Amino acid sequence: MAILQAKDVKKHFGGLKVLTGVTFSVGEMEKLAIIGPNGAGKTTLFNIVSGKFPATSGKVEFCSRDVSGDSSYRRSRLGMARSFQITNIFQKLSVIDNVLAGVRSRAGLRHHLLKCPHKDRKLIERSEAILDRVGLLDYRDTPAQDLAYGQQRALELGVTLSMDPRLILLDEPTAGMSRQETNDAIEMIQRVTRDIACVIIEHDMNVIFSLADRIAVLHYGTILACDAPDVIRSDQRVKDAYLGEETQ
Amino acid sequence: MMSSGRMQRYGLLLFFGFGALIAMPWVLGGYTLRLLTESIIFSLYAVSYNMLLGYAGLLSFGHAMFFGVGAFATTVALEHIAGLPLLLAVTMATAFTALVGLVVGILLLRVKGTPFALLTLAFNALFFSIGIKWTAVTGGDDGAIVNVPDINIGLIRLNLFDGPTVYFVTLAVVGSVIAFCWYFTRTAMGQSVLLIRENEERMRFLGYNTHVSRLILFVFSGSLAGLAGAFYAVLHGFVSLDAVSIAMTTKVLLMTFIGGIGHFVGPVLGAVFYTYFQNFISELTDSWPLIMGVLFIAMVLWTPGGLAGMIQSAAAWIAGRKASDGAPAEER
Amino acid sequence: MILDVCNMHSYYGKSHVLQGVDLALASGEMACLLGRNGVGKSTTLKSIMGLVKPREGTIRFKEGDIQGCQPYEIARRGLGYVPEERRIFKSLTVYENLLIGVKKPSGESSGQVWTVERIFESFPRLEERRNLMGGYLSGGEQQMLTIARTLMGNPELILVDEPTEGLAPLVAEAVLEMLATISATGIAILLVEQNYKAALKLAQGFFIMSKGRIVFQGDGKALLEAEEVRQKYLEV
Amino acid sequence: ADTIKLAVMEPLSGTFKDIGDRYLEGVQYAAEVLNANGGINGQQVEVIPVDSELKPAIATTKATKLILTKGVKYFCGGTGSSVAGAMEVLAQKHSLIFYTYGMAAASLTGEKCSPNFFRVCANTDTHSAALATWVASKGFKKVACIAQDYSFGKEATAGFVNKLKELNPDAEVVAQILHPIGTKDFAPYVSQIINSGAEVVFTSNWGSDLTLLLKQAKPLGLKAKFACYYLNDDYAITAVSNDEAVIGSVGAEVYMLTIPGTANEKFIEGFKKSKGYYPTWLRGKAYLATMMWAEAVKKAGSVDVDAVRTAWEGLSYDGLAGTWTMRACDHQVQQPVWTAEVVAKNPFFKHAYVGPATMVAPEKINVPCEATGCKGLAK
Amino acid sequence: MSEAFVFFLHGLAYAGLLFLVSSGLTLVFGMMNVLNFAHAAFYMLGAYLAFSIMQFSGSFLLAMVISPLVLLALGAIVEKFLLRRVHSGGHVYELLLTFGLAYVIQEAVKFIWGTTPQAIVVSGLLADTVNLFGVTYPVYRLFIFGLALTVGLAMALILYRTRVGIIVRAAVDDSEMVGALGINVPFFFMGVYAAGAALSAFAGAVAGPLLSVFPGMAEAILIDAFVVIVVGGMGSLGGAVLASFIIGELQSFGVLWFPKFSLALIYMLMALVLILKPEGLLGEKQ
Ligand SMILES: Nc1ncnc2c1ncn2[C@@H]1O[C@H](COP(=O)(O)OP(=O)(O)OP(=O)(O)O)[C@@H](O)[C@H]1O
Ligand SMILES: Nc1ncnc2c1ncn2[C@@H]1O[C@H](COP(=O)(O)OP(=O)(O)OP(=O)(O)O)[C@@H](O)[C@H]1O
Ligand SMILES: CC(C)C[C@H](N)C(=O)O
Ligand SMILES: [Mg+2]
Ligand SMILES: [Mg+2]
Repeated sequence: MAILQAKDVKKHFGGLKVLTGVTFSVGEMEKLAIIGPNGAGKTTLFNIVSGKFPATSGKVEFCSRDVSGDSSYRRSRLGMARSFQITNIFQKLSVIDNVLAGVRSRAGLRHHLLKCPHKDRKLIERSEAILDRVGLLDYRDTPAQDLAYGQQRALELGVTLSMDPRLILLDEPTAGMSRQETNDAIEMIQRVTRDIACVIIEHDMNVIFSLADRIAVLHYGTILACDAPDVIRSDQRVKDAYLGEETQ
Repeated sequence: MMSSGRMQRYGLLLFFGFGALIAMPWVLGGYTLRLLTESIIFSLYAVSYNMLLGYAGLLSFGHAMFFGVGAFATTVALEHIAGLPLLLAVTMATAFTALVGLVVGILLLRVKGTPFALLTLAFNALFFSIGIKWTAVTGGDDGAIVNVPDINIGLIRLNLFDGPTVYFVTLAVVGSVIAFCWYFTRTAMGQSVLLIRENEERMRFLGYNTHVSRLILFVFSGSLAGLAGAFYAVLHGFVSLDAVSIAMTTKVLLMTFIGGIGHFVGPVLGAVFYTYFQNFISELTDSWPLIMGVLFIAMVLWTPGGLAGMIQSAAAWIAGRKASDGAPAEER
Repeated sequence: MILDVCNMHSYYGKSHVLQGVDLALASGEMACLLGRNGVGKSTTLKSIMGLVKPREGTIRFKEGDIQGCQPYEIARRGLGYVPEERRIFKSLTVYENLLIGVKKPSGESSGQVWTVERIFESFPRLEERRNLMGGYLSGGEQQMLTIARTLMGNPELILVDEPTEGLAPLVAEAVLEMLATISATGIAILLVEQNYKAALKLAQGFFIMSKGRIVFQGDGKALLEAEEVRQKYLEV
Repeated sequence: ADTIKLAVMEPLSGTFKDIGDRYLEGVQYAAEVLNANGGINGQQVEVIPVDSELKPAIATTKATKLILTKGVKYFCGGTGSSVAGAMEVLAQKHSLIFYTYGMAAASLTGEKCSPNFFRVCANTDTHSAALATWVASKGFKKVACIAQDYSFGKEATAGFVNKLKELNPDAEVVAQILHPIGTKDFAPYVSQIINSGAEVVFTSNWGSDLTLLLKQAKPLGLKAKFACYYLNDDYAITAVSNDEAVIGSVGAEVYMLTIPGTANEKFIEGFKKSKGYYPTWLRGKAYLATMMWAEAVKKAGSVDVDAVRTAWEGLSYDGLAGTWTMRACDHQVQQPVWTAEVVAKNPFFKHAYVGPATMVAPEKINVPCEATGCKGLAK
Repeated sequence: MSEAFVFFLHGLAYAGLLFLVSSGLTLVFGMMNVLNFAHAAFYMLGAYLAFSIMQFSGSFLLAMVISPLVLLALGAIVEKFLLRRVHSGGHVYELLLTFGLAYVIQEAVKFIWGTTPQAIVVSGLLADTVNLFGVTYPVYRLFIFGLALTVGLAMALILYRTRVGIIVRAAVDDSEMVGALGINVPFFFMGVYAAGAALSAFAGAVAGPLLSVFPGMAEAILIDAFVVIVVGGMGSLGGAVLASFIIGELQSFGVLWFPKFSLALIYMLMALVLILKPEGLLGEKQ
């Protein structure tokens, strides 16, 4: 049973054909990695799947429902969450308020004119639980901008999780991290995505091979190959196009 | 969260503040009381403006269009519907302004930032030129007299020509609306607006329809300005095109800014200060706009937090520590 | 020595990030600055470039004192900077991004002058994207552009901050090779890199930083031999 | 004894400061003359200038202050019908008198007439009628009208057209143009007037709308003369700065420097001596109106508002511009309006200025009380 | 036919004036992303200076040259000592500052020159008329159009044929990085702002003889200039040219064809553009 399906997605920017027909699916609780050269269209694909902008043609189905025409806020209400390649949190707000934003959205407290989310114990508790999961509970009231880079990435993940999603899209979650931090991040991602589906973009093969159930290789706008990690690792086409010989 | 000691302090402050406001008619002279009444009305106007500027980060140069619509709608309602109770007329005017705000908002919120600022200005000019032409409603350049009826509460009739009466009515209605605005900033809706200013894209990916949020806020802020306009008409018993002029927008901008954007009480302070200060210096010199201008520039350059910011840092200095209020709504 | 940094101290507000950095680079040399996250590598580059004002120490470039100069003055003397965040001009096209970088070679021109044509020869991908807005480029493309933009200024020394971050393995390799080629034309390079294994193949000199100080200095061989240092400051 | 306080509500800052200043100078000179002659009923007159900023709300706020803190009962003003409208409300509420020497909208003494409001100047009906009389007397057949697109401009044009039809049924209005206030480029309008073949152009424009119209019309080839509300003004003529563009056109007003008679000569001399400039245009109007108010106070023998009101109603005042009579039914003064052509040579200025003034008698231009729309002044 | 031609000429002349007036605004907005509210005040100051220089020297040419130069210096000072200080606070503060500045200049002008309207009188050829395809037309109106054309071309050359344009646009994105590439960014910003002020003053000097010089002239022109840049697309030079032309002709033919709506036409145009293309005719999408 696939939770997410993309069918023949195409994206043209003017004359530039970035995606020329991408089809893939993600199963319930599956971890799919997307790799590919720079400029292959990975982030573009994320943008289409998450509804940041529409595809030129093709279809995106989420939970067996066609969401192609839906805007990003609708998709996220359905249980799709994404993180960003560049850290994208509420810099001036405290850590808990960052997470609370998603938690109350989940609870349907978006435009309520009378209720004060800051007073709602249940929401606060839920937010704290999420902070605990990403290891930021100690920084509860710190403004996000005062966090170290690695912690900001963790918060980015926390905000993504705050919607209690069924699928999360992670765009280069470990970019700019040292080996040590990267390893911590892998562990955390493994922990928090245990019972949800996940699509992840990465250039760090170490991350990919530790997390992914399946790997899709995006090249020149299409999926060149999509298979288990071991198969991909030994695929000559993938080596030529992307990995080079330096694979660990 | 506020500690209970702090709660108590706030409560005490509120209590005395309120008591002082009630006592005003016995303390102040007729004229100063009238200025105070006007300050309260302008406070609401400025608070509504600050909802856009301070909370949503929308810089508008067209707020007077709502103020004016509210004022003229009240006038027209009172003139054409015989026996219409005053507060009902004010409510109708506010609702009508909300409607206007909706239409304008749908058009204008398609752009952001500086283009938005510019377009609001152009719309303000548009409203003004409609006002000049639509003499049936506005009386054109001559303005229109407002037939302010007495308010009937059971056996009591309140005549709004009377200074203290109009003061109390304004204080009750406008004051409670201002209080509601304060509450609004802490509600889910108020907080969402704040977050959208911080990072709109993220909000969309958290399931918020940010366009709708912004539109709701715009309409809300507009209708509050309309309410302020309605009371302005009632207070003066007369409305002219001034009420929709760009000068009226300038005024709210100066008030809000001098008071301090981003602080809830800033605009209130600003409105009171502006009203009294202008009254004071315009008596000393005809070139008072020059002084206002220089003061304003000095504020922009050196104390961008406005009066509220100054008071806050002074308080922090006295307390010997940095004021750190837990509520995110108060920071900028 | 083309660059000579002596006892440099830099702060962000109250936090004392660089605590006396000493560093020197010969003309035409390619050196690599290594170290864990947050030890102050980027801050070192920014301090040299004048983007962060060091509070103490001397920085000499080509025998001239550049400490306290404005970034544009430093750049005009022949220093180039490739920032970690890339900082492509989003609303300018690729071509315009390159034009911004144009600067007459300072001092005696070393070898060929960089032109747009020469850049496009070296980075064909950029030529394909010539008229695209910088903001729409993919991460890798942006990285190429930011290096190319710096080259347009014909610098004598380039400070490059983590150029392979976010790049596909093949491209990362290509970029590093690119740097080697540039270095071969006589331009000195100070490179910040996480992946020291890759850097070993390219650079002549190595510096390791920890907590705002240089804790190791030597050539590739010395680094390979200093097992303990590597363990302590670089590896997991 | 106490002084009699008279507050002058004028724009004393901002774009219209010049107009406000001139009115104020007229009132101040009147007070000077009165005080030099022992005041009114022995009481000195104290003039309190109030900057109305041309904003009704500001004006009423400041007026309220004067009423509540200083007990001022007499107010006057000449600029901005909207200020008058707001002041009327205030005058009712606090029972005081407001008189105007400049606000021209006919409706102020028409539908909106009020017991506390006196108009001591021409209104759009009489002012237009005087110009229509001049146009009719010259026998022009094709007439164009151009006015600012707001109530004042429309009322003025309507008044003119009606009177002209009455006086000379042969005359044809070949163009009737309304343009936005503050128009910068009059070329398209001028071309329309040229195309209409008009021999004379009526305009009630003032401020930059008057000067730009005159200034731009000439180079575009418009030969027709203008019949203007406010061309008797040195201020407008210097702003045009092109004598050829104004010579031969005509202005109309209730006071002019060139009104014949020794009384006027003496007044001009005294004024010039005291102030250093001529009592052109607005200054003279404000002076005369204030003198008439003083007459009323004298006649009442007290400063009581009701007494003064009663005394003023029906009062005749023979100043230097003919006899002015305050009509009781609507508080609109009945007075002659003077017209004069602009000529190159004049004793006052180097530039062109109005020549000898001709009187248009009140009877010829008056609108009967029943036709004004005033429903009576019962308090 | 000849009637339409005359109205077309009217439109051109007014379009020329509109473009001159909005060029400085477009420049400063397009380059610095600052909506310069003081623009109209500079325009007014330029006109008054031109008036004084005319009185003093009698040469209009001199007035047209010196007045912008004075404003060039003033613009540089304003940028260096005021605007630059609030830059880090974001656009809101820049807008507020220029807004306050406009207020102060306006009052200062009244203080110095008084409130009486003044006239700049040109003589000789400029005051004459020419025969153009059978139509007698004032030279000065054609002169304005010619000047607008010249200014437009010069701006286009500088912005698109030199590096100045892209440098300043890049500096809006990330001025620190531009500095690190060897460019003296503060100097460029100062130059752009000063040039904007000079252009405004030039427009003021040129408008002087056609319109009069009076304290309300700034307010009168501000909204028009804003409408031009809204319709054209904020910061777009081509947009300003196009919008000036459309609005100029619309004003002129509007009087001929829809005399009742001549003012409303402009706003209707603006509303239409806003609905169909919120970023303006030639503006870039946000
Ligand atoms: N809005 C746009 N307009 C035009 N071209 C675009 C736009 N957005 C992206 N592109 C182009 O589409 C291609 C794919 O970009 P994308 O960001 O999806 O790459 P990516 O696979 O995520 O690369 P990386 O790994 O470097 O982040 C790039 O060549 C980019 O230049
Ligand atoms: N703008 C800033 N304000 C305050 N602190 C900062 C700022 N930039 C960096 N820091 C802090 O200074 C320290 C050194 O940062 P720097 O960016 O130089 O590290 P780095 O060695 O380049 O790390 P990385 O490998 O992550 O790029 C870090 O602890 C960082 O948190
Ligand atoms: C000063 C006058 C020319 C003003 C004009 N009479 C008006 O009522 O607005
Ligand atoms: Mg990407
Ligand atoms: Mg770094």
